[in-house]
Amino acid sequence: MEREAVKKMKEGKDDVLDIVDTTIDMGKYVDAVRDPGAGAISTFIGTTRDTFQNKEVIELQYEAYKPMAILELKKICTLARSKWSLIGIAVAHRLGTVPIGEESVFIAVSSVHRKDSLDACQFIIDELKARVPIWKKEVYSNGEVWKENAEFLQRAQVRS
Amino acid sequence: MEREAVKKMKEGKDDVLDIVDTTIDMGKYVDAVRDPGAGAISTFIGTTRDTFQNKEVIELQYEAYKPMAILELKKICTLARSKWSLIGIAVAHRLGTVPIGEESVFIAVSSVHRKDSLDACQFIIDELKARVPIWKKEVYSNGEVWKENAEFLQRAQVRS
Amino acid sequence: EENKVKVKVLLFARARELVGGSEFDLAVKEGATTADCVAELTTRFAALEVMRDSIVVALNFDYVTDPVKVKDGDELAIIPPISGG
Amino acid sequence: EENKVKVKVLLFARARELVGGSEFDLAVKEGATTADCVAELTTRFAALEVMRDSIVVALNFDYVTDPVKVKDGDELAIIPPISGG
Repeated sequence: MEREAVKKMKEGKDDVLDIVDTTIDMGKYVDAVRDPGAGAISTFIGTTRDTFQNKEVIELQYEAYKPMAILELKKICTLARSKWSLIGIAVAHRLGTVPIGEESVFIAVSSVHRKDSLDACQFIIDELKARVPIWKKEVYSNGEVWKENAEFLQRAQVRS
Repeated sequence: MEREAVKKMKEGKDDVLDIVDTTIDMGKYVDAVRDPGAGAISTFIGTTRDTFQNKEVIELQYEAYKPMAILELKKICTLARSKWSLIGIAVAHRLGTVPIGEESVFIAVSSVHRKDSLDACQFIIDELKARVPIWKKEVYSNGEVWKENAEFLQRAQVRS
Repeated sequence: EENKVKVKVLLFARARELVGGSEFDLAVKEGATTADCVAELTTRFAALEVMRDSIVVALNFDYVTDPVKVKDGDELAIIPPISGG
Repeated sequence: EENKVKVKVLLFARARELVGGSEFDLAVKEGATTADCVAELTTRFAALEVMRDSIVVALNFDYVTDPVKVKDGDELAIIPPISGG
């Protein structure tokens, strides 16, 4: 049993990856990566903005290709763990209508030393924007538009 | 009154800097930097670790030179705002006995675009460790030691 | 009649709105590739033409760039430029 | 008797423990600097000698490196290596 505990510690905690339809409970995901061996937890919170190029955004709607989104998130976590020494990773993305100022995405990463979780957190949000199949529509008073992440377009260009 | 609101938005929110004696209410500080114009909130959570160089840590105690600590934090915020485009900054540091796994420090930074808050968050924790007069004592089963941040020692060497 | 392969096609976001549906079955000739499926789709749904250059596809939950032969029961997703985060 | 300047001295962390006190008044000669104050302190509290090379001081809430002349009522803090975060 002691051996099990040591093994678990060395491998880190299981990744927690959620696609949710309601408000993101940030405390839950911070707790999911919290660990007595961790000295640092870095988080990134994506929040919805009220303006885009001076146009007032009334509402935002998210949709996802859920099973693939979870698989892509899992790949990102595996990549991140290969680059940095991490303990826990949690990622939650909200779908449906997200009111202005609320969280659309939350990432929490824990590590023994802070540089690992800080860099990994940045990497995970960059990768999420480049490859996780989730879409956002911005609704304005005079129309609506499906947004396109520059990070995805750049990578698509390299691919083709 | 509308002019006031625009002025406020352009200047960003007031910095929220706290030295507290109890658990850090992270939600409170996230809300303090939350803004309808913000697309990103980056946070850093310093948590107390159970081991240092294989010695089991029983307890951690923090103390601060409070007025100077707040002034140094304010200088760090001003520096960060001069380097990046930021909306809100909140920093809270806990004093006294902090149980293993709990937060000793919390930093939240909001910005329109994520790169600003991610980089600023890393800068603020690095600067905090180098110049904010706060001390930590680690208590082991067989002794205790006042820790010394490498970031402070490096800078002290440059100074002298 | 020649052998057909039945692929499940999923449409998202702008592609879903242009087509007016999120999921349907596509029957293609045996040996057909993901590229053939996309060509077939854009023929069937002319509305998709406007975004043809920006379409990326995923086969069974993996992005594919070079044409890959599809099998019966495969899931082919039309991935318009993403905007998560 | 020559004029004296009274400085409020604050001690933290290891310095506080070595001295056995966190705050006291130090009277130094007029014209004395922060360096003179530290010298006076380490003379008075021999226990501080062990950490003399790592002591940094702050005068009225600002780090000072080069010796600065102290004034009556100044607050001089002995800052052992910090460890916040």
